[in-house]
Amino acid sequence: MERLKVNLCGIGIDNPVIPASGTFGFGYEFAQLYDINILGTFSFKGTTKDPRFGNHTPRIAECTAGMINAVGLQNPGVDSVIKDELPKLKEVFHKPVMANISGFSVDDYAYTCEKLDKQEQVGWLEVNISCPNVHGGGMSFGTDPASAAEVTRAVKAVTSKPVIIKLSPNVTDIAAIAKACEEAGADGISLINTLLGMRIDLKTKRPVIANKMGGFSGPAIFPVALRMVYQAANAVKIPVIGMGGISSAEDVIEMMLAGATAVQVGAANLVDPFACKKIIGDLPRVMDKYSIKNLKDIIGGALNG
Amino acid sequence: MERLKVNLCGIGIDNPVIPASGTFGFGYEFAQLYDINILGTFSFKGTTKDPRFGNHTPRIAECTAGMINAVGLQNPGVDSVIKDELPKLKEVFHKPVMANISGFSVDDYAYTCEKLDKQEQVGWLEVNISCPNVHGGGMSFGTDPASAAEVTRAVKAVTSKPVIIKLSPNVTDIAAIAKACEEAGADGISLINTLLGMRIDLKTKRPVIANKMGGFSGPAIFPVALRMVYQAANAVKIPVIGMGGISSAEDVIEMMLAGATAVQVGAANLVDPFACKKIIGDLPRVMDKYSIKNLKDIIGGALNG
Amino acid sequence: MKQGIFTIISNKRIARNIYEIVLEGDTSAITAPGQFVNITVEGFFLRRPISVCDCEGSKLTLIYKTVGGGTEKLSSLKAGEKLDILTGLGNGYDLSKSGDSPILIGGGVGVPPLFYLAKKLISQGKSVTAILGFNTEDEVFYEDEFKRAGANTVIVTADGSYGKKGFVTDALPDYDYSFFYTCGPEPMFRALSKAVKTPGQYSFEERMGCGFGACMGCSCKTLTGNKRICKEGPVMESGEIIWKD
Amino acid sequence: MKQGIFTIISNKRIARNIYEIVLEGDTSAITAPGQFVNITVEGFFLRRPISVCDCEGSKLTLIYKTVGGGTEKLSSLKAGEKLDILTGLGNGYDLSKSGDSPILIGGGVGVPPLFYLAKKLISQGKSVTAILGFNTEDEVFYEDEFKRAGANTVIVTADGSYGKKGFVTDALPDYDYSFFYTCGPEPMFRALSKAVKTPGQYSFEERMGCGFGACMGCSCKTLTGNKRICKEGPVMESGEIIWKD
Repeated sequence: MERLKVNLCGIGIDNPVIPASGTFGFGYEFAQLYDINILGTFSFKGTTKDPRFGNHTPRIAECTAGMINAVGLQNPGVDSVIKDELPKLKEVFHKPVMANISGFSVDDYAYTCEKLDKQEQVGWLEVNISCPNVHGGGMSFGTDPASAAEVTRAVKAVTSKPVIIKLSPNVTDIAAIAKACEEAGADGISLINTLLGMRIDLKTKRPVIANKMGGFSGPAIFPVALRMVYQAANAVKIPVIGMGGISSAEDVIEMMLAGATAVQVGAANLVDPFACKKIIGDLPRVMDKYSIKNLKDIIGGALNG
Repeated sequence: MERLKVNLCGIGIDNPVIPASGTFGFGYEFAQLYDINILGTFSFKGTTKDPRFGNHTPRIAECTAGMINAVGLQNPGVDSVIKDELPKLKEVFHKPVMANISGFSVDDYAYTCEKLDKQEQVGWLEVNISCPNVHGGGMSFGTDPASAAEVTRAVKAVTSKPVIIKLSPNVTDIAAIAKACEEAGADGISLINTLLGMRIDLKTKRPVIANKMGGFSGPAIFPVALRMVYQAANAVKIPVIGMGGISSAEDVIEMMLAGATAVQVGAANLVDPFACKKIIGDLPRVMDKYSIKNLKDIIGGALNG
Repeated sequence: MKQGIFTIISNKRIARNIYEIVLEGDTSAITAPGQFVNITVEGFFLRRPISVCDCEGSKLTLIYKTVGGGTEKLSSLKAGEKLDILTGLGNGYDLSKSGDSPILIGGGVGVPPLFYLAKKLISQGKSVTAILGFNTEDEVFYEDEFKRAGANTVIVTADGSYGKKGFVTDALPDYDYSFFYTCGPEPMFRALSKAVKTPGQYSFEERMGCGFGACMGCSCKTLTGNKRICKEGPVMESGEIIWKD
Repeated sequence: MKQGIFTIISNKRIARNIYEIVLEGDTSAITAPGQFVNITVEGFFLRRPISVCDCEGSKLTLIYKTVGGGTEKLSSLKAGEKLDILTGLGNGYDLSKSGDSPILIGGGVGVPPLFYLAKKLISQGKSVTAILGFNTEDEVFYEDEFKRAGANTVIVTADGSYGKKGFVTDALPDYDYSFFYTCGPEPMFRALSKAVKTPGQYSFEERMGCGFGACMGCSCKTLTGNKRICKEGPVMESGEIIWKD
């Protein structure tokens, strides 16, 4: 449907709805429920250089209008993703997929991105810089403009496909991080990753999740996500993918008005496996309600000036 | 009731429940509904050196499980607060009240705090450092440890009563700000102030509130507040007042387990004017349910070790 | 102000996107026409402020327009369901200023508070004229109710599909009046402020946080100082209003 | 897995903090005892996973314990109300391994999935023994149902207030069995793992995000690799489990 199409870093997608990494696995569970080729694309499970089991359980806590997860980047490692997951994915998904990459050193990121960049199924590389920098005192790459730029440059140096840097919202000045990534050569940015949150169990008097803190997502964080997307889109010229609590076609439109070229849907997939299908189906009706002819025309519609 | 009592910076309070500044005015509206002397204390409307009308309207936007406000520190100014508001308050509230102070320069803070410190009704000075520093490029004092410490020192130099610094959550490292305030002589800290949030009106395609962005509060932000209180309480030895989305006795207990000596209740007062009365009434029953004898015994119960 | 649990007696559509809900509960805090109530709608954080359309004994009648999720949810509620409502909010209209022949000027969803006002004024023996403006025929409501209450009732529609064609200001010159009371959209207010021949009272709308004066979310400047629309308002004197253009 | 809207037929308390809810809807995705469903409870973000206690035609029976706000809300729902439910989640027990005389060992709220399992095994002509352990008399439920289904049913309570005094492991030595199936708290599992004389299957619990394998929230390590309790589980083979101490 023409009116839903947008262009994401030089690649046209049928609609701006993209399941977020870590909520859609490698697509198979959802492919059993509906034809996932209706999606703009999807961002697959965060992949690292080596296999990871992740954190101890419990990894999940519930919150008002949201949840906290501390999965800890469980994944089979980049070689197994290329050898086992991508061939399986090819059978159910026939569009360019967004590869999501995590790392714990600049070299990790470069190593994993270089390998995934060579896979023809991969359309974009989404680089998650919210991970702790083991050579940098454990602070997340995403909380420091210089570290964020360093990762961006290292990845760009060894890849040919669009590189989208996924930003952490747990920062004082999101615009400064976004600018640093743009100046370092990023083709796009995506935000927000989860907010750092916590719950305590009143019965045990201890944190609910084994890792104590975790990533807070869901409709509760939407106003923070929208604000940061707006600030980032005001600061950079490259495309911005907006995410954080999106669970309806109305949310998609609001996020695009704030400056998003496309959006990612995360936690909503976990509580309603058909969430993305429903959102895509609802978009034309909601666009009509608000007199929107083409989605691409509203990108950044609420930005200054 | 003995089991609810806590000690806040050397002043004993009957219970840890404190209506947050900006949601309780100067107490009269609520004094018409119930005897506000049942409260631990309350933090009155943010007061500045000069009178302020605040921002244009609309100043309010609704969110999932919360709201955004951009009132802009409307208040009659410190002289009128002392001359008009405090005498009226004296008739309905007979406990030490928490004075809440905002400013736009270090001198502003010192000037306003010095005047309020002399009022015998005032028990604590709560200094809101989330305001833009007009001499510092407009960045909030609360986003930089050095600025936060500078305000703390300036206020401590001209006051005798306990000084509680109210921290902004819109920072990368809340523990660093908390430590800076403690080292600068703060007697306590309170957090979190509102998260910066935004909503866009799909009909007008413009931000809902005139000021574009505003302070996001309500149950939605509780997991972020709890996490930051936990991080701050781990970083400092001075008392911490926890706030952010508290709307039940269970929330009070969870926040105290995270390290709060007392709590503030904000947005909940606006949607249920009897919220604090209900929370105080519910506390003994909920304490029994979780086998808690005295509230003061659970402060920081979930902290490391 | 009082907080009370009200039971829905009826909740029905009476015009396009316009619903009338009748509730049973403690209305003792409602002291004047022009006051409003603030309703908790399950699943929404803020209450929905709605002006009082009628109040008799324990029976409270409200009219609201479905403008979003909250009012749509409200319109789906059935008789017998309960609502948490704050009542007796705001100052309300001052009946003592009406004179013998007050005129009531309402626009769209601003009409409801004028109905309660009309009943009160008529019960005091005043001769009441009501000019009620709507966009088009299928948005018109409460004409019969105003007439039955004894008000000289004039309906105007912008497109002329019902009653007199035009705006309330087109009908106004046809009448003499001792004082005016109005509620409606601000563009109507601005036009009215240039057309009226007497002092009067305007009832304003604003996005509210609490509705009872605590949050300062709905403040406005007036010639008599800063006012909270939810507390010192929503009704303002014609002489104190600062018109934004 | 299927998403379906189910209608509540009944929802009643059957023991202390234990409720039985009977639902009507499309159960075609439920293929084995030991599977679970995931229920949306209005006002709560995550679904509530509950194991299948019985399933006949379009009739689905679940038993749950009220442990927090979500299950308390669920227990307040009335016949006729609707629920959004994901059905057919998890692998379920493997009946082909039972042998002629399987033993079913349940602890507290771990008992329900064993009822559906018992019915299926009995319908295949197996001789089924069920040892059901509870803390105390007023927590005991479904004894008659197991007996009526034809299972040799033994109740044990920790305090001896009903049935045999002690734990399920105290009753176990009295019986011979070809295979075991169990569901209950992990301390019971650990004790059982040292007491059983045959291979068997354990059904595990964990806090889940999605319940259908997407979020990796409930992963665990086994001797046969990492597994998602919601997808490759909740049922695991005795031989593959790595016991944490």
